[in-house]
Amino acid sequence: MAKYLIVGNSAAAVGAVGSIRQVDKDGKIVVVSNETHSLYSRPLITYLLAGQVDKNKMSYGDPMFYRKNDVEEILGKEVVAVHPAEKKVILNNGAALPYQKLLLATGGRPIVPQVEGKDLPGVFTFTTLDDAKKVDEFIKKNEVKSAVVVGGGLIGLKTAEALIARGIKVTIVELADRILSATFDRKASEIVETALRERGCELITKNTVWKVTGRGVVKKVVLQGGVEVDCQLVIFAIGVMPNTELAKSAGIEVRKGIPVDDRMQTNIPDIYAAGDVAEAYDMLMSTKRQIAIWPNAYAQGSIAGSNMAGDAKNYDGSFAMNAVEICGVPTISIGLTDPQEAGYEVLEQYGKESMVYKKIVLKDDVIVGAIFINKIDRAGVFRALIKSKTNVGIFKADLLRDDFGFVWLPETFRKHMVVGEGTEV
Amino acid sequence: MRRMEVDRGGCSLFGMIDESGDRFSGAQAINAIAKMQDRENGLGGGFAGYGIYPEFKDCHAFHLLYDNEKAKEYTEICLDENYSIERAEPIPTRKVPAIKNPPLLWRYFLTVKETKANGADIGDFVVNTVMKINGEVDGAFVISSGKNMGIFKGVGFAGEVGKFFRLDEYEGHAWTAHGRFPTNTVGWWGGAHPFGLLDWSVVHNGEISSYGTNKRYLESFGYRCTLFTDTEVIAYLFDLLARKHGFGFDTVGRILAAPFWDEIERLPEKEREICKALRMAYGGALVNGPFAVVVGHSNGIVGINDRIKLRPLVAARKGSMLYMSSEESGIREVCQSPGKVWMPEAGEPVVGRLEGTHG
Amino acid sequence: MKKIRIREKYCMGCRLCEIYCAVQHSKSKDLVKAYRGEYPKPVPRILVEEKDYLSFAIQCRHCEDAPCIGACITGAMSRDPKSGAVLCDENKCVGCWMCIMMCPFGVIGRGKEKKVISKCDLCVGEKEPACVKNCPNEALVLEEE
Amino acid sequence: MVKSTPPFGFAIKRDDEKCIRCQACARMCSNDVHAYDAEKDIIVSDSTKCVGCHFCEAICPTSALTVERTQSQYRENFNWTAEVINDIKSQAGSGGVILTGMGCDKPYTNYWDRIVLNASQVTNPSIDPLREPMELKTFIGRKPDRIEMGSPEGPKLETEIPHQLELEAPIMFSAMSYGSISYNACFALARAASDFGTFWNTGEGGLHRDFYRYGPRTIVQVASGRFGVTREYLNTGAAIEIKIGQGAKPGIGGHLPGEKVTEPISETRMIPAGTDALSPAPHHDIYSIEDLRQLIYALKEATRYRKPVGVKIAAVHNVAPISSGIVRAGADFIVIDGMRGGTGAAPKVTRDNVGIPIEIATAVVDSRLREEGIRNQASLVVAGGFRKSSDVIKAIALGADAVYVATSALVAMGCTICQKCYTGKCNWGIATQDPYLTKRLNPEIATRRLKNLLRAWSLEIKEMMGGMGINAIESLRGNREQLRGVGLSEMELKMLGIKSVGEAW
Repeated sequence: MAKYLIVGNSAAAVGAVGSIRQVDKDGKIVVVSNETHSLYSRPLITYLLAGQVDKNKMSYGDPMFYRKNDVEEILGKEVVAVHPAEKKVILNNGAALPYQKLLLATGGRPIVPQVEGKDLPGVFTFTTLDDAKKVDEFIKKNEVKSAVVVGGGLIGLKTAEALIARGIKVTIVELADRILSATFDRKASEIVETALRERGCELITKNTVWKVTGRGVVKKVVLQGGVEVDCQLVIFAIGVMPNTELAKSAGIEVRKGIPVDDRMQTNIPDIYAAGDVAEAYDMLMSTKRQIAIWPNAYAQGSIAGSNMAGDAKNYDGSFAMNAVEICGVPTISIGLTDPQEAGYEVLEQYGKESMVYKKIVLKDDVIVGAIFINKIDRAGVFRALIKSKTNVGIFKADLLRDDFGFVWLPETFRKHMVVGEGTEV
Repeated sequence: MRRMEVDRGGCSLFGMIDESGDRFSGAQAINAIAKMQDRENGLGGGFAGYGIYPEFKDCHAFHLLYDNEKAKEYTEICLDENYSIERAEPIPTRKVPAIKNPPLLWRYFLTVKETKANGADIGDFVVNTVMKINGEVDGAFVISSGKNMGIFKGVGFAGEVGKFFRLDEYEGHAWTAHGRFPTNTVGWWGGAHPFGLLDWSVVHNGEISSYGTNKRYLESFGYRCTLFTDTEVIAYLFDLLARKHGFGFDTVGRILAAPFWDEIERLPEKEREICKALRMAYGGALVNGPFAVVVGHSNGIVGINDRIKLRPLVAARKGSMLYMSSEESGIREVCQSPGKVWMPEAGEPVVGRLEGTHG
Repeated sequence: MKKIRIREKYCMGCRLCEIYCAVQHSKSKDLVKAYRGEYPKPVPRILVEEKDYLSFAIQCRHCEDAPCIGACITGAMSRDPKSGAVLCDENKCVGCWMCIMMCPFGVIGRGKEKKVISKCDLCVGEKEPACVKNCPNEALVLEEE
Repeated sequence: MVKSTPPFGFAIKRDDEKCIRCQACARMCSNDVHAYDAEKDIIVSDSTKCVGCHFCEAICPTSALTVERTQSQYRENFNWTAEVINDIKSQAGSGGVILTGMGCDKPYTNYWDRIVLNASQVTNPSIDPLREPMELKTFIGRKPDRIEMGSPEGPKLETEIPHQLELEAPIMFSAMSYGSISYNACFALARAASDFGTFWNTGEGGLHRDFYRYGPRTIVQVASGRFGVTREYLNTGAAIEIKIGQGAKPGIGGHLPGEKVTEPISETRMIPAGTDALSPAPHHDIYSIEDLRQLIYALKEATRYRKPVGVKIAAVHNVAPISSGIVRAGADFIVIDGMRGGTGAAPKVTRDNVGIPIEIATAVVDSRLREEGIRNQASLVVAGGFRKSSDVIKAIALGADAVYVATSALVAMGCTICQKCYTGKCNWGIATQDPYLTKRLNPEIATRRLKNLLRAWSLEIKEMMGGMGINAIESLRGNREQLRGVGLSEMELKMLGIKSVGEAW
């Protein structure tokens, strides 16, 4: 019998395994994945497609991670039911797996718009290793010259970047009036857009796909309004929806995702949820919601794992943020980057030549958001300031300095930050 | 007369006392010291005998060396002025071939004129006389100035010096003896051992590296070190510490051969406080460097070693007899089966005390 | 584990720690060669912050609960079981910069040709980290925690 | 006319092959000698600003820098030396007194270098300090001439021993005020003295609150400015030293410029921050020896006779009789500071021309006190330019109880004796209050180095003592027989009370 059963095999699972093993060296851990691949790094698929990472190097960290941690992986199997009362799950082959603690880390799946031609060969989503392999094969087989990426979010842009790296002419179609509109402000979007265009990428905003056409294979994409874009490949990257069906069928409370408490437990005892499927506390929004990024998934998995193993730990919440490099432009965005309401103060710095952009959003002298483009090196300090809700009033004027760092922070904050880490301040 | 004398190097020393006060012949001391002749080189030897002048026991017996009659004349004027001279006579000697060119040797039995002492300490008064003669009268040198005791010394091997002075004909209750091996001096009679002042006599083997310190320390108490010898310094230190400051020999030992600070730290509190105070106040009297001394005085004899025992000293006891010697051979020569033979610890005084006396 | 303790009251702002750190991680490991001969110039993994007369060097704290490890999408960032140091496998790092975003000390930077991250590795293998060894004022000391 | 300013004293050589443009020199130099020229990617050095402290040399990671004396020279002239010419030019420009720091640097005879020590050969054994105990313990304070005990062998100590300072070696740290040197420098001195078992001295700067815990190892000074003197201060120290004079500037007071009177210094000295701290040349309540006696006893009263009270004077011509007077006035120890003693700031003309060397002063004072039979009444501490253990051992053999070192201590902490203490820009973080500079002196390192120095000198003293066959420092004290003069006139030998080389005992 599995003491710990984890459904899903990505960041949250890894985080959970790590923290379970910190407390419980022997308790049996079983990971069930509907994919056939052993643990791998899902974000690496765009790098794989771009040819920047070898297919043999897709494993997450140490390939022996599970073996070293004595984890049993059940691959290619779907969990079809959870029976909380009997504390067991049923696999799609009918097998029942009893558990003591269950972690639902089922993640999400890409949304495919219900448009004509969505099932044509050459139309893909791009979130799994299998997706990457299929796209790769398709490109090779059909000598793809041009592609349309639908969606100007992070997945879309990283996929577009990978395709560009393969020498494919890419057109990005984005419904909003700019790319990365969810995390960036207009200026930041523009900088990235410029970089994409410099690499020959075409951007079509305020539009979306009406239909995909082609005889037996994709030939072109027709946008709303009739604009046609010739292509041999279409990737849909317009968003991801959480895989909550299993939870729902088991009687677990489900909203958009699965709400969890600060120990990552669902409303049913001994069943935990973490990662993209979970709705955990957002410090900035003061509400529970999904924040589908790797660091959160890992952190939540880790908290869930600790609690599952009996080491009570609280999740102190997170907030939206992301780090990504697109076409040579490193970017980091944290928190509320572009609030539209009144009551926010914005500090900005922009170098036309350097294309360095720094933006800090404050509310009542507390930083609530920040954007860094092209110069990102000490962005983490700002994330820490946001998280700690430090009042930056007295050193607000220094925040935009090139050499801004710890030394500008009040001594008490430095002390607080470095307690236990060997810094005498 | 050469006054700058250094007695460095190996020597032999010897001392014996009958604590019961019975007197015995100086021949024993002669034999004992002669036994250790290979520790000396013939450049000086000498003896101190205690209890040898019972008929003049209340007089200061001055033994003088004169280079010439003139020195004698001046000295006698000086003595006459301050003392009543009970008797003045040449010191009896016999011809010994090895002893050459002796100076004029005279002895005087003196009583201080009370008018001169004028209530001052008699000891200090006598010391002043000795200092004055030795310091100011050219060609005269007082080698002995105590009561009922005498120092006999000269250039030659100790045994021969003893014979020369006919010491086999004297009887005393205590004797000390010394054979010299000076390393850088021509022989001078006054420079031989024992060195004496009042009742004190010192025979010494060693070289004290603290000489400069000790000398200047003594000078600040009014002593004048005219001989530039370690022995003189030790004699004055005994005089200062035992006579003037009234310390017992154990305490004198703790000053001259002070225990190390870490030893002091380990002592019980009261004793520690005393030792610490002694070292603080008498640091200038710490005698540093290799030495073994035998000090004679009216109440007995004391032998003592330096604080890390760099020179030999053996002691033995039989009945009321106490012996101390550079080598055991000296003791065995005069006492074939001693009851107890031991090597005193560094700085541990060996005290022979005349019965019925303190000190 | 042994960690580098920063004592800002003794940091005089000479920045030699940066110099020695960069050289320690250069090809030649020789001061003059590294600075005068190597291109791109070696980059330090330690940073001296200065403000008026206050200064201190700061480098990876090798946090007990290191957020960079969990943030790493490739698993390149991990804790070395032997030394306890948080180390990045440059062969695995793809330069996503998640760790830079997560590091509260801001001590992870973009390294070699800006492709992978660069951070303090406590000079594993050396007796003492180069910054500690060469700090002229012992403002950086290696101490068992 | 062409502005006639003195030419600079140093030339900075930079080996461009080695310079890696790290700019450590440019960042560090408090005199702004080095600057990075980004346009040309070179570091340029303005030698005219260089004071020759060699800090840049020490910090340069590739040893690309050398500070040399300038090659620019006037026509050779034994009378009109470069120093003379430059001083005149400087004064013609400023119209003022030339200030300088540290001790006299003029080539008066250094008698330590003309005195040699003895060693044992054959007739007495030398002692191996690695095998045998070798004692340096020293007590500073009034000693009784004799000890009284109940009975001749009685166990009871009847003589009261006045309070003493107990030193593990006859070396103490001389007075340097908090103000003239930095907090960290004071801290290091205090801690090193405490750890080692000797004493440090507050100088006239008072005692910072943080250092009260080192009180048992502190000599607190009472100087003419009376800075920071309170009953608590007096009672916190282990001993009190009345400062009458200083070897570097006999007859001159002190002056700490207002910019150095920072908040903590103002608190410690009990004067308003930013105001000049002026120590008058004389104590205005001491115009005679009787007045001094009153102050000595006032201080003893204030400390209930529990602290030795000493008096420090500069070595001047009349030093011996003055010392005798001081001892008779009740001082428990007397400090003589010779003309090579250091200072944070003094008129150059005074520093280089007033006073006498400490060697002679030590000898004549010790002799005088012995002649008068009052040597036991007070300890003799001598100061002023002790450079090495052999200087110390020679001073002890001349008659000193202990020596004070300050310049050597500063050198141990980094000082290169550039003599610019008075500028307050000490690159080594010692003679400065600039927080940017003071943090360069890590007191832990400085403490360690000071202790090392004391240890090293102690070991050397033990080696030399062992060579002489002496295993306790008291047997060396005043033991002038162990000294011989080389190349000294008969009069000098007489003053020193030592024999010439070649003379046996």
